[in-house]
Amino acid sequence: MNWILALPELVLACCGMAILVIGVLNKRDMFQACSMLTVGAFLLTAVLVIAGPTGVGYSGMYTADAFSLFVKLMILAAAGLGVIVALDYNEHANMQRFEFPVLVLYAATGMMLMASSSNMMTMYVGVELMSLSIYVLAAFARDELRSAEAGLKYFVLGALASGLMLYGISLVYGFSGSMGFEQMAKVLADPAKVSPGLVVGLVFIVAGLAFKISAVPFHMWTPDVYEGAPTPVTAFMGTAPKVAAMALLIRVMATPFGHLLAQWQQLIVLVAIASMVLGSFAAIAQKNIKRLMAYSSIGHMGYALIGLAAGNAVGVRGVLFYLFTYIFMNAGTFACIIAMRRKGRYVEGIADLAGLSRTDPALAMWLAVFMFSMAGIPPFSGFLGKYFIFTAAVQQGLWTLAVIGVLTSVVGAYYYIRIIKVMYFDAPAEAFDARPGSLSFVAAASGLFTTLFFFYPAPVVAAAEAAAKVLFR
Amino acid sequence: MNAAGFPLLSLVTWLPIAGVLFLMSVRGDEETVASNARWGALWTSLVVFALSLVLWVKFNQADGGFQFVENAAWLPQWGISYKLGVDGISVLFVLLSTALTPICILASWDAIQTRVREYMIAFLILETMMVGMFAALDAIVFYMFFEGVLIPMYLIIGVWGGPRRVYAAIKFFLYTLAGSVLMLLALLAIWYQAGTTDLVTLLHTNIPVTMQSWLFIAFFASFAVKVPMWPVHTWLPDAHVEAPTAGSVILAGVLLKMGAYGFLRFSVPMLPVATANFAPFIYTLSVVAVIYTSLVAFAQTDMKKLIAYSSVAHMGVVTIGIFTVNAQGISGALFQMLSHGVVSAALFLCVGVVYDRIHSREIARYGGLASRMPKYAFAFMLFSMASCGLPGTAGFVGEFLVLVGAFKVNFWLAGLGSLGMILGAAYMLYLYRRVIFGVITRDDLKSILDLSAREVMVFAPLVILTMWMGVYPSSFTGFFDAAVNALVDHHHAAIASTSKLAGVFAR
Amino acid sequence: MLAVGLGHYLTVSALLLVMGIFGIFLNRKNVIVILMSVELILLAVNLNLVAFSAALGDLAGQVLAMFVLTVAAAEAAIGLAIVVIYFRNRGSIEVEDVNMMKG
Amino acid sequence: MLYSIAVFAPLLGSAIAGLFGRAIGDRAAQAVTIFCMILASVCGVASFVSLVYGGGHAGSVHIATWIDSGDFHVAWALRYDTLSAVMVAMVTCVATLIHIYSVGYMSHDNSIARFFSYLSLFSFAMLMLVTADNLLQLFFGWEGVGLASYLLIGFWYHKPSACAAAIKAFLVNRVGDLGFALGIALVFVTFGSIEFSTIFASVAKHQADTYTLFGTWPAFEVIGILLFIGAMGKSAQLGLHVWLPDAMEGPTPVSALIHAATMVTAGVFLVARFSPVLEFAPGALGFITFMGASTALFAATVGCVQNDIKRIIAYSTCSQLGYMFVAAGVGAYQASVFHLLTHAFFKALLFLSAGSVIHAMSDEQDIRKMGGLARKIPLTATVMWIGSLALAGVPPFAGFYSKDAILEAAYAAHSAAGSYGFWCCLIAAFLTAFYSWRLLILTFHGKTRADHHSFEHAHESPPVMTVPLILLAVGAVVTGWAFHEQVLGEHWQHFWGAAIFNGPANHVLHAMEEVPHWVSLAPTVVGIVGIAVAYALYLGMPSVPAQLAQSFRPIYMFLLNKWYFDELYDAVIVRPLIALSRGLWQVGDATIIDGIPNGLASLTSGGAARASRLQTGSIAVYAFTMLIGLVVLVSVFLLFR
Amino acid sequence: MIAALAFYAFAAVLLASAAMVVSSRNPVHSVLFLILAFFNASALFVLAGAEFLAMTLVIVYVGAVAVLFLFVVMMLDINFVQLREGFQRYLPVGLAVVVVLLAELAMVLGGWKMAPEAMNLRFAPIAANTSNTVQLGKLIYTDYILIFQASGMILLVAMIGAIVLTLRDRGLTRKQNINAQTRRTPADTLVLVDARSGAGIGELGIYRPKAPESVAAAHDEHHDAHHGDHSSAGGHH
Repeated sequence: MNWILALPELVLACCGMAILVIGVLNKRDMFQACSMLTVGAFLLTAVLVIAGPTGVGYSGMYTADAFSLFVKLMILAAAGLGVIVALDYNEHANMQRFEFPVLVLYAATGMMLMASSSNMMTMYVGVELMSLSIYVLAAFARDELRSAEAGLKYFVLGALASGLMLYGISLVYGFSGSMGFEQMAKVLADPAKVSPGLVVGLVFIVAGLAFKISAVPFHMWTPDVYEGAPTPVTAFMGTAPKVAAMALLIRVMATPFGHLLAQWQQLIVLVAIASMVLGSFAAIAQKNIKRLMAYSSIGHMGYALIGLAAGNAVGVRGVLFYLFTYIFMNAGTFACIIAMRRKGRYVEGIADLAGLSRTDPALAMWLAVFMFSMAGIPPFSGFLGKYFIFTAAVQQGLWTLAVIGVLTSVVGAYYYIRIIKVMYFDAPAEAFDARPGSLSFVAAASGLFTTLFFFYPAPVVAAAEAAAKVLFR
Repeated sequence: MNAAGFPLLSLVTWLPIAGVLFLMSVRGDEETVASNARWGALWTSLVVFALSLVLWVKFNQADGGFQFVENAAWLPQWGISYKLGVDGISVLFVLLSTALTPICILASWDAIQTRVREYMIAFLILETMMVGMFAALDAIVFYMFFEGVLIPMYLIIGVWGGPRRVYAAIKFFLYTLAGSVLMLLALLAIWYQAGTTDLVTLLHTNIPVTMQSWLFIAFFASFAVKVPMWPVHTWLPDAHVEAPTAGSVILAGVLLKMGAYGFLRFSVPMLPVATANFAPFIYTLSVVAVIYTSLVAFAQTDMKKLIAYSSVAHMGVVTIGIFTVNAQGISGALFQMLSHGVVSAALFLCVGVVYDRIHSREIARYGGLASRMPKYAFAFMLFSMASCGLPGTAGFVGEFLVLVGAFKVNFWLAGLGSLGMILGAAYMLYLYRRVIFGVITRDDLKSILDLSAREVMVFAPLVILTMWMGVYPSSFTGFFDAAVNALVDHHHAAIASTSKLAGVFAR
Repeated sequence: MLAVGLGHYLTVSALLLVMGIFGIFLNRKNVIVILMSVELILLAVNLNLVAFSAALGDLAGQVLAMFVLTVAAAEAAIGLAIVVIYFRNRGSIEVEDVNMMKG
Repeated sequence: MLYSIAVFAPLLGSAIAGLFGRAIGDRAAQAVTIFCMILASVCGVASFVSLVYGGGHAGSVHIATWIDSGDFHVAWALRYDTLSAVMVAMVTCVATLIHIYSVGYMSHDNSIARFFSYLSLFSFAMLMLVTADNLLQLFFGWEGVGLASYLLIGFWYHKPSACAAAIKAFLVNRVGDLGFALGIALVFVTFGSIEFSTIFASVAKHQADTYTLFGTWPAFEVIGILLFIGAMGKSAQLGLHVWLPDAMEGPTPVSALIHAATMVTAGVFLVARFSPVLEFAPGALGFITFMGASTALFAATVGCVQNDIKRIIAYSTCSQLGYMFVAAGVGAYQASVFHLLTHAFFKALLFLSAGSVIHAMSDEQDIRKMGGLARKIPLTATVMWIGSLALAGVPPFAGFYSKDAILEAAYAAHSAAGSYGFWCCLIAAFLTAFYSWRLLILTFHGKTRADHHSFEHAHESPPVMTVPLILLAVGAVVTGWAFHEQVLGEHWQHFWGAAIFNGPANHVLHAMEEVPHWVSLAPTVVGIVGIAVAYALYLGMPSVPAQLAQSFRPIYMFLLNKWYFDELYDAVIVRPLIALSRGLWQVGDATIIDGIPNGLASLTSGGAARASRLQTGSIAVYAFTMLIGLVVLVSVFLLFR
Repeated sequence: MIAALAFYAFAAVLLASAAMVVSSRNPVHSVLFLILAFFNASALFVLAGAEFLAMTLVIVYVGAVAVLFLFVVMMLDINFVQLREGFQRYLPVGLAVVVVLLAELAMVLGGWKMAPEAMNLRFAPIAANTSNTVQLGKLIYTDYILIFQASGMILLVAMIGAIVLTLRDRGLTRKQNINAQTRRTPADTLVLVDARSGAGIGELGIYRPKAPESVAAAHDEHHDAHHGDHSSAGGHH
């Protein structure tokens, strides 16, 4: 049993406990220190992830391969950014408790487990570890009704979703006789002999995971939770869990059910189309920027699903690449949103951004960069992401999907450029409070990445391709 | 490999970005920043222009292929590379872009008083995008520049535009985006088909006939909006009217050419069969564009809108020329694009001159300017005449060559397509009469000043170019003659081989 | 008829699942009841797992069922904590009252 | 070299006067332009003389390439043959005289430099037209004169009527130009070149070519018709003549230069220039004859009832142009060009005299308010008499020779079109004499109807105006008999060289000599009858015209309103187009075409509102959505597996 | 035979109590029916041969989860009998969904057969001669150690979560701050005033500690500012 394989997770979990102990035992306000320690733990884990061996361990429960490596790095990066953007916000919002980074850390641990899972059980436990942490995080501003409501909604629906997923797992287990991905793949090698029970189980599992990536029709929680949850939590929720859940979905679809492509492709296509359409249309009516980002994320997940629908290495490469660009855009955008503080109060209305280019040109510029990037306008990284996604669709002849995808991206572009319009064309509103360095750092770093990524995307594409190829040997 | 001996095109493309970085680094109070921004942008664009003149000098006119080619690995495993180069078709557009940018910056010298730095940055970025687009020899690089243009232009219209700027900017953005995303799919399909996005290779890739039609439609969606062709032209008048003068100049001068350039770069050479099949359709739309938009132009009450509509009509002539796929038609279209780039740009500058003074673009607001502004009247007259295709000016050569090219295809195509000669003269003269002729009735016009020295500097190169292009067009046609002939030969060879193939199948 | 096989267990489990789902539709009163419905669903899952485990002669199902129990307990704890703080803020946990954010 | 100087000197003058007029002042601008014009006319006459009498060789002067595109090559080049040389000499001479005249006529204007610049620009364009070596350069000159005439007609830009007239002139010309341009394109498609020498050399090769347009026709016929449409516009033939009378809004020297002597004859020149091709297009020639004859008659009838002194002469011009086309149409290009030459002199004379009258009458143009002016401005009256005599075809004035030749040629053609042309021209000759004398009598004779003040102040023009008048009068007297024999006689080929081509079947020049005697006499006779009738009506019984007008009111109104052409065009073309343009803008663009994106946008935002209404905020509804979605997916999966 | 009868009996009660859970109007009743359902389910587990799970279910669910539910339901003191107008609005949809789902599941589950290779791929075959508990124990500490640890983390997170969400340092609990008490001097707290007769204390500029209730109320906004130094003059919140 090669326990070294899971060293990153183990180390991270231990770090989490250590930080918890440090936080509890110190009388002083340990929020900042614990946050920094958490970021350090993420960095350490990232090093371990990169340096660690690959292989299958824990009796086939756990797989470390190029795919999990790529995904874990994304997760760690997203989680780290999530902790950093919270540094300032939590101080101002009365949430400066050391449990915050610890919960983020355990959520990240769960996500890493998801990324590495090669068994239904690992998958389930990973999902739950992640979900439970995030339920708590969503309700973290416990004295705010909106936060509590967000937590409640997310929790109730999340519990339902994981119940459904479990039912699916049980069906799949019963009909295939196994829970290991590799074993299942062997059982399911011949699509003609697959019983409908498996397929139904698969739908249930997809439903459970689709909930986590907020794909239509399991997206309903997203706007409310995005709006209600404390903004750094929203920032975190918008990136890391989506990456992890998407990665898990990909692995489940590709490894055990890889031979059933013809069967689930339609399913994913339907979900992708519905997500793209709803994501782009419903966002138009929004006035709250966090809600808008929620719909935007629904749409983005729809695009990412296009790559999955292609069902081959090219498609998965596209998804991974897309998610890679997405986490930085998203983190940057939320850094900008968190910077929207006026006279000590956080504001979230799109109208509050009016004339930002006059009052805070740098912030406006970065936000504009993220918006253009999300709209898929070159040369920003978001364009490259879309590019690799649509490549896969075109290659597989999924023309309907591709055409609907690009057209909804035009509709989507409308609400992105509307934000730019508000910032650049409208008369200035009152200026925001001074930005803390942490937010400037996240915004500028993500912004520079988004802007300059096109210069040298080759290593990331290569890594994504290597990751994708593992699943389609 | 590279006639210049150094990466000339990259330098021309990216130098404005260096200027942007300089402008961003300027610190100081608003006045200093503005003044630095103006001078910095002007010098950057002038240096870029001077560099681009190397292209003019060193370009080998006898060679129909690509020159000054640069190639750098970008995404090598996936057949995408950063490849730049120019052939006869694109070289002049690079020059047009680099020439118009300093003129625009000069034209905005006093007109733009708010957020000068941002404005200049937008223009320099725009220059990078334009030059890059014309120089790109890789489909994806092309697309990135093609789309990237939207960003600075959106801001230019939206921030420094007129009262309905928001509507216009968003309309402009969405219209062009909607078209070009479909092109992206087409590019991807071609990539998948050919395994590379290298344009030089793609030009000689045979694409299955059934696929050609679909690809053509996708490309058409993008380029037709950009050209713009009837009936997807309505973003143009709005964008023009609301954009600041220099924005209109670039819009008319370069951006509209991107669509036609795209047709020439992608649709015609890569999809010969579809080009032949869709040509009648394009002809129809173009002829409608010529007649329809000319008539609409006649009814306008806003000077900029009138000229904007005239642009649509002129671009209709261009699309006719391109799809005749014969030497005269395509040369004419290219020449018309260049001349329109100069002339319509100049006309928008003309509008800008009076707008800067009176702050109105209503035609009815003016009249009798000739007596106060003789220099202006002269320039305006020259450009109006060039616009309606008077021989000896830039506007004539292209229009006439297209007429000849179209005549080779069909009498009615030529006849109806050339109705613009009459209608164009009608609205331009009508405009000229109402603005320049007549008697001054309004008090503010009685003290209006003629062109300042700076404005003369803006107009002088355009006047010279207009005359030069009209009297000695060979110095321009020489650049693209070889490339056009190669293109036409390639097209006919492709059609011939396809029909031979069809003949085989028919038997 | 009387011999109890996998089918019987699956039927019971399916009915339990359906009741859980139906409970969500039926219940308009109280968020906690929804949580209870979810518990029913989890129970159905466990029943399924145990039944399959028996039928397949494989303990993996039972192991998973055990983890499900663990997770369900944790879930209940967090869920009820969230319900409590929601109640503190809102003064109600009626399903129809949980609608401050919408649109 | 001389030839090039003749062509380009006016351009130089124009550029100097135009660009530096303000800097150097009006006097200098006048001096420069006139100097350049004199230089040009000296060179022009010299090159004409050296070609025709000095044994010079026809050829062409290559200047530079112009357009190169595929197999389409055009160069800037000056063609040097008799036709061009004659025209150059005529144009430079007449233009020079008019420049000089303008010094006096425009002395009170405040933008003199601009005026002279325009005049010189016009001269240059006209010279480019007549010396063109290819159709495109001809088109350059063609459009150049169009531009110059536009500028000159609209010279007094503060007058709305002048602006309108200028635009009208340009646009109507453009209609013809479209035909011309299409013709050029067809020539290129047919011959593979638009250079005259190449075209004419390969006529035989392409004689059998056909072109399909409303049926299949010989290509030459289509070319002929298309080019003639261009000519119709420029030469104000019936249908496209409407701009010419309105063009009289320009200063009178302009009318003389452009609308009498030079520009309007460009169409005739074109037809003559293209004789090698047209000779093989009998249908097109018939059409030319027909249109020319109709115009001659039409314009003459209208001329009889007009009251504006310049308009009468303008209609007369129109009518005379018809004559020229009749001649060209029956194959007598020589006669046509000959009439062009003589007409240039006497019509310029008439216009300038009219200008002198107007000058004398302080810008009064209505002949009903004149009369008895012969006493006040005898010199003007005299030269105007000379001009009218020439116009009416009274021997031995210039018009007699050329007009006589045209009628003989028309008669001698023995074709239906020729006969039609002959009779129309004969009637027109009568009318011409009639309205010319109506004009003379009402202006110079009888009792004055002018108000006392302006009559008393009427004065003879200064020498700078009268000298050109006298010189032109001399021309109007002598050109006829001086050139008659060389141009039309037995040895016409000696004069014309290869510049004009008569087909092997074309014997009209020979046949002209053998027409019945009455045919030769007829124009003179009807001319004299016309003069007599005019005398009788306007000097003898001045009340009769009014009574006639009263009793034949419909006909009178019909004529007075120029056959209602303007109204017709206004109702059939201009108004509908304006309405259409409004409609297309407001309905087509703003409502329908923009309606689609705007509608899509509102649909989208409606959809957006609906989509976000789905988000009720209720946890239960969210759960339902999930469950329903799940069931739907399962069903879809099971059904379509 | 007896096993079959027992199965039917337990299954019937299970389903009936489940139905009561969702249909009962009183949440307390629901919880109680839930407990009943758990008991019956654990009986079914025993019948299926999963003794350990059956016990765990009773201990964990009945002993902890259900009681927790009960506790919360009663603690939150909700007006149970209140019924909303039209609360059955979604019933038809719910019924349709449920019926369709049931039909589909029936169709699917009826077709169960052992997957062909399943026997060879069994991960942890049930051994005939070892007890269920021992087998499970061996499994979770060996093959499933990672997941076992991870579920431990889940419980940790649940603990942290429950604490972080609900534990609050209310102003009402007063801790002894010895340091503060010993450093206290009369000058800090004692003010000597000459009281005019008939004047209220407010008029004299004297203030005194607020009542504890108001401290608690203010605490909700500023609970972090409360340092328990209640002996100094209050009211600074």
